[in-house]
Amino acid sequence: MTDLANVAVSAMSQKPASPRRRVSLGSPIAWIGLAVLILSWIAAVNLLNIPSYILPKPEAVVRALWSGLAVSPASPLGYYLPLWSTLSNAAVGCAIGVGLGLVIGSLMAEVEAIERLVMPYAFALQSLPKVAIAPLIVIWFGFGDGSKIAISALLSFFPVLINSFTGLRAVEPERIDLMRSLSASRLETYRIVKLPNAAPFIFAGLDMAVVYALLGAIVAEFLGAQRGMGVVITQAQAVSDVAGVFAALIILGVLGIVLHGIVRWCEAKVVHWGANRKK
Amino acid sequence: MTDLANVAVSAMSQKPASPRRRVSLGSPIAWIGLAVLILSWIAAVNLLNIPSYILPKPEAVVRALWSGLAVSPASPLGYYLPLWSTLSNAAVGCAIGVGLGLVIGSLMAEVEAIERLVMPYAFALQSLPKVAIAPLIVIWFGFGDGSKIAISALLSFFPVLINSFTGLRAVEPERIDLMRSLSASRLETYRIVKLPNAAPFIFAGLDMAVVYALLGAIVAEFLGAQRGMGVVITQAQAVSDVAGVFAALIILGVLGIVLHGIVRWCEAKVVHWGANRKK
Amino acid sequence: MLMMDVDNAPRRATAAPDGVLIAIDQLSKTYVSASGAAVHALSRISLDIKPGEFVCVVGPSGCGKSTLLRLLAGLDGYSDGRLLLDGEKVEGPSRKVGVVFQAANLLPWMTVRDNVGLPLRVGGKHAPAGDRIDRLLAVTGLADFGDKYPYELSGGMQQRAGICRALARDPEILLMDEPFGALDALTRERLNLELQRIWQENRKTILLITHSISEAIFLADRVIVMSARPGRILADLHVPIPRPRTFDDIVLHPDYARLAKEVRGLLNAQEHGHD
Amino acid sequence: MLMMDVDNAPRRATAAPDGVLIAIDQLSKTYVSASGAAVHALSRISLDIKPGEFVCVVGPSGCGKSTLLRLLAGLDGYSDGRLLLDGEKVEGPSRKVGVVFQAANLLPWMTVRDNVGLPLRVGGKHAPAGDRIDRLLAVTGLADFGDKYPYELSGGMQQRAGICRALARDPEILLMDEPFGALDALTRERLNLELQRIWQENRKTILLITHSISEAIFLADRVIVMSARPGRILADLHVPIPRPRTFDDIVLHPDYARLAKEVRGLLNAQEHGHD
Amino acid sequence: AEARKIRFGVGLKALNATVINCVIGEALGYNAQEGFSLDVQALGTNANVQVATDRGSVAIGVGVPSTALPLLAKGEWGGAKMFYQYTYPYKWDIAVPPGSALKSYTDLKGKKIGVSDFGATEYPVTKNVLKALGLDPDKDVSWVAVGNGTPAGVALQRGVIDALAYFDTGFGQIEAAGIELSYLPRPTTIPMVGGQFLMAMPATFEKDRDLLIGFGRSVCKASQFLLANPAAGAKAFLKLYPETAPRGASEDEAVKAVLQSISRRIKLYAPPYANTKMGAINEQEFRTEAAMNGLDLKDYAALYTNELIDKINNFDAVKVKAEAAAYKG
Ligand SMILES: Nc1ncnc2c1ncn2[C@@H]1O[C@H](COP(=O)(O)OP(=O)(O)OP(=O)(O)O)[C@@H](O)[C@H]1O
Ligand SMILES: Nc1ncnc2c1ncn2[C@@H]1O[C@H](COP(=O)(O)OP(=O)(O)OP(=O)(O)O)[C@@H](O)[C@H]1O
Ligand SMILES: [Mg+2]
Ligand SMILES: [Mg+2]
Repeated sequence: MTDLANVAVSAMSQKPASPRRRVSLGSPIAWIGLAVLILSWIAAVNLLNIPSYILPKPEAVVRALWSGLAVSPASPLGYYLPLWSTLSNAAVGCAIGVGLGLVIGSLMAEVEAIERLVMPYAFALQSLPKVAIAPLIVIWFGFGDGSKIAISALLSFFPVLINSFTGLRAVEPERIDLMRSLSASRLETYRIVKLPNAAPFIFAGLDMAVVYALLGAIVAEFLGAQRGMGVVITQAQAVSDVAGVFAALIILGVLGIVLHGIVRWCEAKVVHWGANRKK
Repeated sequence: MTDLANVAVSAMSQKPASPRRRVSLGSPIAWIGLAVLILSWIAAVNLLNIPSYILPKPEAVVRALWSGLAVSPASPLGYYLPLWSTLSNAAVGCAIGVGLGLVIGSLMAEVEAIERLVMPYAFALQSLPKVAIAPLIVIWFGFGDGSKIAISALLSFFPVLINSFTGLRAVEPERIDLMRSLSASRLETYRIVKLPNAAPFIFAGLDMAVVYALLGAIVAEFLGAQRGMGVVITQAQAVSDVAGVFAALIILGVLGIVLHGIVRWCEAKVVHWGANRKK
Repeated sequence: MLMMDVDNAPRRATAAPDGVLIAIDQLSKTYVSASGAAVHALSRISLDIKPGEFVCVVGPSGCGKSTLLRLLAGLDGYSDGRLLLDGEKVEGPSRKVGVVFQAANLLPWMTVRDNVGLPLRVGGKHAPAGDRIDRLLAVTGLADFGDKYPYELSGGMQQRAGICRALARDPEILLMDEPFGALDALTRERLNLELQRIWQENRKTILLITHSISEAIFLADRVIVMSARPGRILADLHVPIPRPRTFDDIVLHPDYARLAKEVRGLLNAQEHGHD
Repeated sequence: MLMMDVDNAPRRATAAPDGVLIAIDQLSKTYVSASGAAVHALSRISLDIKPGEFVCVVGPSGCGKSTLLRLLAGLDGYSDGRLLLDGEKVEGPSRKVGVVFQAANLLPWMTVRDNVGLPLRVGGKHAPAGDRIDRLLAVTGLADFGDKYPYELSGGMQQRAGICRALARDPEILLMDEPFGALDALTRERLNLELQRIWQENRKTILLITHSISEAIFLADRVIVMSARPGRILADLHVPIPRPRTFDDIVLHPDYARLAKEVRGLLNAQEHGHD
Repeated sequence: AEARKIRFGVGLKALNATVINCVIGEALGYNAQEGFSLDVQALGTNANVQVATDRGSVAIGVGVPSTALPLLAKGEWGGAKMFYQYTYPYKWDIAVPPGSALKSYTDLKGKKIGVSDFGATEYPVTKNVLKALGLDPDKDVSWVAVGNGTPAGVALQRGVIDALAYFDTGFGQIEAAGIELSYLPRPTTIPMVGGQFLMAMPATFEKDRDLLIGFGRSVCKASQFLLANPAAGAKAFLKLYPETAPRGASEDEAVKAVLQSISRRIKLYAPPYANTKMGAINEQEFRTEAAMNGLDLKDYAALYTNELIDKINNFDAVKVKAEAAAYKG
């Protein structure tokens, strides 16, 4: 009984906390997790004798990070120029992918014929390894930023498509009946009922999409590029600079967390009723 | 008024159709789409003069397909052995990734501390290009199927994690109140209310996961493998056999559609109340 | 859920019988349940409603009252029979009709005021509402709650907001499914009076489902008594009590007791068949 | 939504006053609305309920009745005051309590029978139910609907299923939030009688919220009349009418008219303050 | 006047020292002397370079027979002509862990041999070599794809494979990571395939012949420079592309890292044939490779020309070597 009451009390105290939760990123527990991670890294390198060409020493990685961060933003050695290049491609790609995903997902949810027409191809397209279709992408979008943006868009498109489709279909029929009884147009029903209703799931798709857009830009750079974080990694690999690879990976990881934070922040602004709705 | 009535009538007729919709794949409209696709392919090759080392002629691809399909299943020339190898790795990886995604997503949805602890790292991990962490994966999981399975699992993990987390959190508070008023344990509330409620969104995650698992297995094969569809593609690329590459891509695309169909079929079985619920 | 059979005959082919706004003719509705079994919700219902009439429907729970209302609202297709609204076959929701649903059905992402004003923002052009919304909120005791979100309201307050929403557009025909069920007696009486006032002022056609026999007699020109499933019409009783009616007067009217007893008797008979 | 202040005093420190099952002492509840404004839902309510008592609560819509019930059920934390159940501070839901919510709240993925049987499958070990579920379904007229899904039921049938669910576990204390609101008069009367029978047979403690003054008087040992928001207790009226009561008898009892008039008067006064 | 920018396409994912002799002409002033400046484009794959060259996206591209010959065989050759060979065969070797019992190629019978992947050229080439030695490459040995770079070295270290058949810069990468290798002595008969070439479209030959000669000469000078003083070449390379150095490395460490990755490659800048000018193309390489891949080709004239070689070599090589010896950076 005591246990149960405790669980119940903690369940109660969970609710008021939720509006805050979504925006906070620097929670202490995450930092503790980081500390554990770094400590086990150090332990792995030193105790398990993992050779540094597999898992470099933390200090070497810190040095590598420092060499790329503690320079002028315009330095060719810095991470800033490649980051900017990768991020700007990823941002454009993400915008296109998310936009297309939302539009096509909405059309699929609204019109069954479109679902039948598009859905199989969306799945077929996503099943193709980007590396293998790179030549085609390069032909269509050029060797420059175009193909990076295209791959970024292609990767971020899919989760938004699936989640917006699923979310838009999962509206309570009563709400649709309400709009129908008001002779609302399809667009009105979509805008006023379906879209807000699907918002949490569209945001979940967006959450994945930003990460995949970043990944898409990097993957595209691996297929051949002049600049970008993918180039930084490839170049470090070419001289077996494992610490350099790790430094770049850490930057990408942090970037992923930051992008996730931005999406959650936007979600908290938009889905304001979701955090504390009760009835 | 006539328009409106028509829309309304078609909206009405939409509902009864829905239980059927989810399982059917061979809808005529998809076949029409396919025909349009193939025609524009032929037109592109012939009219736009896209060289065949980028976009091969359909007949060459058909020939390549035939050469891989019209053989004994045990033939080293056939697609069957590599397909089996890729699919079995992808299946194991998908099972692991989906399982982990569901378990960790559930833990995150249930316990806020776990969310705070895990969420940033999940995003950081997903932001890392698999190609760049391949050496580490290979070191940990070996040169055989292990690392293929690992990458497959890593890719399929993420959408299930995010969607199960989101879906489990999006339960109507009234239903939680009901379970609380019955002094139900967390596990009971999870099993009886949250999981069924999140099912459509977990299935959407699963839908992405199967495709990503396939993709993961292929990508892993690109990084070094003895057999599999990735090897088929690499070998075809090596001898500039673009038709062969396309044949393999078509098989992967069809596979993606089939996997999607399987997931939707399972969903229709499990989420039986979703298709025709009305109140 | 069978489809209604949509024929392509011209719309005005079936002219409205003189002075009939809603013509229900041998209307049936059969649901196919998840297990495949057929549930006969309505069986060959016939009923004509004239413009400006106030009709109340009573009947045991599950007898098909909500189903009838959904068919009239054009939200579901019927299985058999004919259903004309203003001489036109009902094939979907019409702008002329406002609906109060059995559940309040407010949108959680909008404030109460936005929820109530929703009918004025969708479904084509509308006459400007002026302070209509505010007046409705005031009448239903929600004046202070316009800027709150639905989850901040009590069950009864949500139901009242739902009523405001249905009245916002001032529709020609008002279909109400147990609108006052979740309200306390006094609020209920006040809203009954308000509804009577609205109806007398601009003579809407109202079909109201209720479980309260006294409410039905107080409000209605005609009380329709339905049988247990499959729903049929047991009686169509005229209420000859003059308007405006008040709760204090009506109980004294000789017809009141007679009608109440008759309705109660009909329902009671049902009840026994039902058990 | 303020947190209740959880102190670490030992559980039995505040012994139950003799023969009091639910002790409500200066209980207050303040909601913080989305806009940040405070809504005082309950203000310093004090009330003791003895084991086996049948208490009905009436009050204007939005006065805090559901809030009180949620606090008693341990579903929400209170802002101030004390709340003891069987001598123990209420800090969360208890196995002893069954709740009927204002909305039916059935799980759409389960059949009606599974929904009704839910309390017997969760929350620890339970005595075997035998044909209890079937009996409950029969009494509420849902015998034929056990294998249907909630969306296949009418609004009233859903509400009845919700009542069955609350009775399934045979809890010591039953909290009911307008359980009969969506029912027709006859079903309502039948369920009132059934509830009285259940209560008389095994003397549960029942707290029932209702909008019907006659229902309150018919069922209750004590009728609690609440004021408009912030909810306070206006009157705590003893109903001395002997049991078992029937609807035909009770209207003839001299106390009935007196009590009804008194409650109506109290609520009426409220009503005017409210407008 | 501004030197004109020339786009040069290479088949790398990202620029690195593998193409050092093609690019350091920029740092050493050779490009300026010829009146152009270089814009190097890492296009990812040789197939991409082929496309970019055919389409005129780059003026000059890197051509390789493994891409070119199948296209020629299918009659789809886009018309580009190779005019300078900047890397000569033979760049493949077989490495074993230090102290391995395997001492020669013929010891490999019954062993597991690693290659990067089954699409990479070391696979057919090594098979061919083994065949020439009397082994059946399909039955007597088994093949394992172990990926690029460090993982391949780890596979060898862990005994996943007994020997690693790999390429020059790949070995450089593995060694740079600190994994020791020992190499089996090359057999006498190795197929002379795998050269790398500069190519341009016929239109460029007509309109911009001097550019092609100038670029060829710059590459030729740089090759001589690197052969004379690899460390100086690495320094020049790092001056152009400081970001290709290991992160946080000192200049010496950086030079060492660059050299480690390309020291085996630099040796291939000089023709392995007697009496051959730098860059001259030997048609026999094409024939060998075509035969290896079972391509039936008669006429290779469409693929290459040696007509610019004399002009390209028209410079004072001794002076370049002296410059290299004296290079300070
Ligand atoms: N979650 C909430 N946030 C803010 N205010 C709330 C919340 N829940 C209820 N309220 C407010 O508290 C007051 C009491 O609500 P409650 O639901 O207890 O009323 P009630 O007496 O049950 O009314 P009804 O008879 O209409 O169901 C109302 O004014 C309501 O607006
Ligand atoms: N979607 C559906 N599928 C199957 N059966 C249904 C469906 N909707 C309603 N029914 C059945 O039709 C009958 C009539 O339902 P309806 O909702 O019209 O009743 P009602 O008269 O409004 O009852 P209440 O007063 O309880 O609201 C009921 O027996 C119900 O079980
Ligand atoms: Mg109903
Ligand atoms: Mg309430």
